[in-house]
Amino acid sequence: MKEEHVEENVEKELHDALVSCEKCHFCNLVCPIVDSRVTQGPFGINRAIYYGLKWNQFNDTLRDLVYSCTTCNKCVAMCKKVSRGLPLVEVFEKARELLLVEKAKGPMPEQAGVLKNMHVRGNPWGNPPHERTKWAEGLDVKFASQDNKVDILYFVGCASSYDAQGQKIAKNLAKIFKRAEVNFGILENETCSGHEARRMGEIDLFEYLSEANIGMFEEAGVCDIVTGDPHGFYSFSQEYPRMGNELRVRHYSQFLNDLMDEGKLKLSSKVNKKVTYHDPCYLGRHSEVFEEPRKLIQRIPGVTLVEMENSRADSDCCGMGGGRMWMEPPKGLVSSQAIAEKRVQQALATGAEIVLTACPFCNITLNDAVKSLEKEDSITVMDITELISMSL
Amino acid sequence: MSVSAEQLAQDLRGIVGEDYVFADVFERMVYADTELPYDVEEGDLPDVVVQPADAQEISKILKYANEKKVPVTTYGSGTSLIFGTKVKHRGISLSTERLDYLRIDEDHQWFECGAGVKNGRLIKELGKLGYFLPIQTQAGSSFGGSVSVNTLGHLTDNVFARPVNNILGLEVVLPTGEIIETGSRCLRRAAGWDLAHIFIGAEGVLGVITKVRMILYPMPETADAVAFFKTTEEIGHAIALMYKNKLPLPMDGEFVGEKACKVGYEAFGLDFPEGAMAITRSMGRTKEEALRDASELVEFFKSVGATESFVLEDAEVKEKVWAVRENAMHWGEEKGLKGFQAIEVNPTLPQLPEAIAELKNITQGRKGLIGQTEAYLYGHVGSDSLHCLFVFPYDWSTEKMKQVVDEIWNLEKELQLKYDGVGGDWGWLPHRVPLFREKYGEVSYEIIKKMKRLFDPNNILNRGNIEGEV
Amino acid sequence: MNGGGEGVNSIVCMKQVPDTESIIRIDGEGTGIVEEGLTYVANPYDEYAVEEALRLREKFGEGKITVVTVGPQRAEEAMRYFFAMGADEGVLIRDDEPQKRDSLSVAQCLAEAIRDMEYDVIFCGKQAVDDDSGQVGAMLAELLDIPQATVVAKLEVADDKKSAVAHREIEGGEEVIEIQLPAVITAQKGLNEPRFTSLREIKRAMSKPIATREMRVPEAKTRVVSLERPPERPPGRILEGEDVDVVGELVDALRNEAKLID
Amino acid sequence: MAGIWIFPEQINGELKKVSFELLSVGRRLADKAGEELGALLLGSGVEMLASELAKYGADKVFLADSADLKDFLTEAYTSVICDAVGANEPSVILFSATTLGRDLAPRVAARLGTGLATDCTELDIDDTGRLTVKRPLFAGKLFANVAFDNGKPQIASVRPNVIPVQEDSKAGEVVRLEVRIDPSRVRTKLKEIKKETGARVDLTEAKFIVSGGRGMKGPENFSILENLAVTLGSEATVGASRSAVDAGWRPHSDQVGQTGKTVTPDLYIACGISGAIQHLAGMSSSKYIVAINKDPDAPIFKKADYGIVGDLFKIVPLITEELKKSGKK
Repeated sequence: MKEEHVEENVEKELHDALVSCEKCHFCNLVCPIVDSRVTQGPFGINRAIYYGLKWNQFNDTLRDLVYSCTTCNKCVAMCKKVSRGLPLVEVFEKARELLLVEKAKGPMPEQAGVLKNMHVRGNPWGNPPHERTKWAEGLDVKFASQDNKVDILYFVGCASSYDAQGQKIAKNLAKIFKRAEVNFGILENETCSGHEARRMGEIDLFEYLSEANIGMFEEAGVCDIVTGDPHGFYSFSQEYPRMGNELRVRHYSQFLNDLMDEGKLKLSSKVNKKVTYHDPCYLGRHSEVFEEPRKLIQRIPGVTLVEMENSRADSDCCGMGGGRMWMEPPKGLVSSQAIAEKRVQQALATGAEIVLTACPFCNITLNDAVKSLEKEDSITVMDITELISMSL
Repeated sequence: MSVSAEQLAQDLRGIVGEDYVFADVFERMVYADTELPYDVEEGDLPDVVVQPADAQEISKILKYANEKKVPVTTYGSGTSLIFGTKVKHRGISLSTERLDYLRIDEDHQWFECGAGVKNGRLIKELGKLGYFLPIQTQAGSSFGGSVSVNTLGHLTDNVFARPVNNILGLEVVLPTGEIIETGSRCLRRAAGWDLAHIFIGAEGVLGVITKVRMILYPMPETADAVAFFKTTEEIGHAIALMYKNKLPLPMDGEFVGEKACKVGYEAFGLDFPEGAMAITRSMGRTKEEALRDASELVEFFKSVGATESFVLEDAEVKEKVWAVRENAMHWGEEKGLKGFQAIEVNPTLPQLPEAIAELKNITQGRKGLIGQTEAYLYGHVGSDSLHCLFVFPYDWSTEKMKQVVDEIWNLEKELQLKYDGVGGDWGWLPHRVPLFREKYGEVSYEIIKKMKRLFDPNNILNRGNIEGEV
Repeated sequence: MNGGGEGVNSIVCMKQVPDTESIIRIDGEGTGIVEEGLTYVANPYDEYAVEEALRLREKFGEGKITVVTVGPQRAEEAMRYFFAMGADEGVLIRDDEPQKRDSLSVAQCLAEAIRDMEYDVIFCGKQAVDDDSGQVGAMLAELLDIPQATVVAKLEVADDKKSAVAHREIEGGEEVIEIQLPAVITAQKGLNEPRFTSLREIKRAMSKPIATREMRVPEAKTRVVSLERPPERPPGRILEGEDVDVVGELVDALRNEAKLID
Repeated sequence: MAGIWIFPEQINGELKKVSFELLSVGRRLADKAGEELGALLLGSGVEMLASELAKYGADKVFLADSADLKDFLTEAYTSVICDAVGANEPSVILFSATTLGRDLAPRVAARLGTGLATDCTELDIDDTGRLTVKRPLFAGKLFANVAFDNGKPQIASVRPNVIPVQEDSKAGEVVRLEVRIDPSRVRTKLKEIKKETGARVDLTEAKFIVSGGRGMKGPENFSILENLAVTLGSEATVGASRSAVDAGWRPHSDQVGQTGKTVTPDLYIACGISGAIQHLAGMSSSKYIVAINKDPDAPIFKKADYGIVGDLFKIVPLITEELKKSGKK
């Protein structure tokens, strides 16, 4: 009985937000997944949810639409109505939750295995949990614990733990921390932040993983966390329960600036490069960390930073957020690669040699897009940490 | 209709391919849902949505539709405020969204684009090259739709000509499937017959506009000014005088009524004088020219009773002032009420103050459901369009909402007749057909119907619009 | 024993196994593996089995799905997962020393528990991914004296539930057989795509009943004398070049080292 | 009671390669234990195979030749085998760990109430006739040495392709068995055998996969992968990476990776695939991985057992040629 009550509440909350849609279509104007059909963007998605609830009809088309959003959050600023009740992106996430938990309609078929991997192995790719810290072998990185207290807990995240490109971020950060003589460590049994599970609507898995991580934070006695993963950063700072005031969470772009302000980190070598910066959605629009990464980049001697046509709050998505990394766009919906290619085109237009980002997901997808556009000779995708380590 | 919905979808797939025919209920619903305050019902949905790639495919679809007697409703972006794109007789919803071709040709000094291009994209792409789109509807509207209703949006008629005057040529698919082209590629528009004039403003009932060629306007420099008056009526007076006194007309002249100003100032923390607000945007070839015009307007407003007026030079204040205007239609909804942007009145200049006075308190003491609503007045006073947003509770039944919409439209008709208006932003079809008939008489209405029969003997295209069905 | 009636009753045999990405350590005695630190899951092939039972029930509209397992108490967890997918009840044949069993003794336990139940089909995975034996399904069929179809990639049960057509995977092709029911079907990958199960469903499934049966487990006929690790795979060999010699070296390695080609 | 038995498999009147492997291992065990090697041959019109079985080491051929044994039907075969075992009491029976052997051996073992070890890679016997075998567990991460404690016969199935075949001519005396099958005990019927010749084997079931990525440069170039797959035989097929599918070069059904298919072939040949984590998630359980890529830093090389850094457009056709040269695949 109690559970039914919860379901009714979610449905009511969704209805109450969506009934106010003025159908102005402004949301669609900025949406990365709109190609040539009004249905594709937040307008179509929100209407589908509204009428799905009203007609009590939940089919695969509805599911495909609801799961097609990259949760980039760009539409929210455009929406004067629905987002007043519940930001559009949260509407979509709630709808996913409803589909997955109550209607047996979610997630997308390809995401099922991903969620299971997160549950059983603590990472979306299903890589062995015991290989999570393999990247740190030989780097003299310690495991944080009560006996091995650290000042800074470096939360690595799944992509930086397992992905070849992502590991570069972890290795470079470890190197930078060492250079700045930061007493840092990682969790021996770190697990997925759960951020993407929540995006896919698997709220209980998110809670399960967040409890696991919080438990480990507490056990290791850490109160200061730095991460290179904007998705984890967002979840820790805005979604994790019980984090409260006891834990301070910073993205490395904030932390490294702090280190420089304190004079602990100095960049000496000149890196004569023209670069542009891609704002990751969860660091930028979702967490409003726009300036620190830019400040950090500009502190690298020799670097010239130019902006893309759309930047900061107007930045465009790389296409892989919101669980899109783990699904194929269903027929008739825009592919993530097409979204990433658009973004790379913007970067190319600046004439920069390097497009910098501060998120392992963006890193993967933009890199793929550079390759698919065959522009490897014109532009390179890099995490900010890579450029910094060049300048050490 | 001599064909089942399944067969219809199947046949259309044969024309446009598998990927561009949509029969799922959620796809059809999105194409049927309009800005009307009440929800669509399953019976209002088209049987199928089709997205042709070009005029050739549209031609095939229309020939097929004539053969099978299937109604076709065109869809550009679905933002029509008089509900021309609303599907009245099921059948096919024909979307022009894939007609997204755009060519900006600086050598020829025109641009050419597909009907499905959104005005927002046009404004951006033209802007990159230093050109200006002389149509300011909402950014999500399709260019084809704007051209078919020949609208300027909120731009001032006396400053920018109507689209029909700026268009060099069209590609049109007739309801019976023939494809024609009009106009030229030179900058001179034809004197005498130009078939483009038949389709621009025909609101989609005589043919499907698929491509438009329009002259390039250099991007003007602009300067904005704001003026505060004790009442909205005073703004009406001022605007009438502005014309009479041969002041430099602003390209855009907006106003916000007292009620919307009050909440707006509060929301944005603006310490402005009580009353109503007029905002103008002057343009010039240079910034100085624009500023000179704006300053002239400021002086003028002060001379005709503005409690305060100044050029908006502070970027932050300017942003907030425009935000008050943009949000004028949202304040009611903030209180948890549904908003319906439903009235457009275009009074003659001498009647402007009177019309404003009447609209300001339009719901007060009124019988019927309108009396239970609340109205917010705002509009483009420079271009002579007064709008009212009516707000009422979300939980009104569909029936009740339909009734209030009816009442509001009847009211609009009365007001338009009284003040001699024409619906200059939005057009006529379908819901202003009664206004048209009363204003111009049955002979005029019959001309339109005859033209329709001539072009569309089977009444395939946008059926129900001329008939006034909503 | 045939279920009869309108619906279709299925039994799904399940084994709880260590997740395939776990580190497997040999225990001190050298004959078993260290259980501590392992993550246990339902045997992946058994997921195809339960999914097929669920789809069969969806086809017939009703019926009971009973999960049977031989194992220690922790096997309940995997059973809950199947409950969350839609199975109705479970029988846990309690065995606290699972590593001492061989397939025959497990099949004998299952047969004893299942013998008196009502069923139209018994579904098993084609093998468990821990011991990789792949024997239990066929043994169970024999012990219950019913026919078997193993490594089934596609199954169509006749409307009268008296027979089924099973597509079995064989070397270089597919064998299609008709089989009388009741029968044992062992599931191959590709039989279906198991449905997603949310954590909420797993919580909700906590209330479904599990009957625990104590049983004397028959003695094993085979015994693990010792476990050993295979020799380390040599590290990857990276060649460079585009000529016949380089390619020859690769083909030679595939043939003689990896023994992948004849 | 005596004898090491093997169960040879034949198809269309020809012995399968695994049968010779069984003969070779059986011969060795028989010699060591000082017992006879018997081949238990079932089928219809298969008598002429007896001489070949003898040539590879069978002392005796127990022949059950009957029209009822034309098709392999588990219950019919089980019943004939168990009758023969009852009459002759062999101490060991060896099957091949083929789909047929994996289907049949456990049923026979259960009927005889005896133990079975499947998929053995090494087999030995002591002079008391006790069989010990080595068999893989946990997908080959461990091997178990297994002893048969009680119960006779001791039954094992032998993994194909691990036993070298040796000729060892023996008498091959044919012992005819009476075939008595109770038709009511045979509750399956063979309807059809579909060969995967025209239609390609499914990716998830393929033994060999030749896969192409962005490095293929265009859809037309996949023909060189097709050629290699054809040369590898009927159990080979062609796959693609997400990039190749996104580019529209291959259908989504060909996609290997996390959002495509998870595959576990014996051999995965990655051509022009860099090895994105998404791709690795779908194929890293392949037994052997071969990578061909012009970029020596491509992550795929970290996972590869064999790699060639170079131009795949030159290398892949050469592999095909090299395989063709050596006769069959």
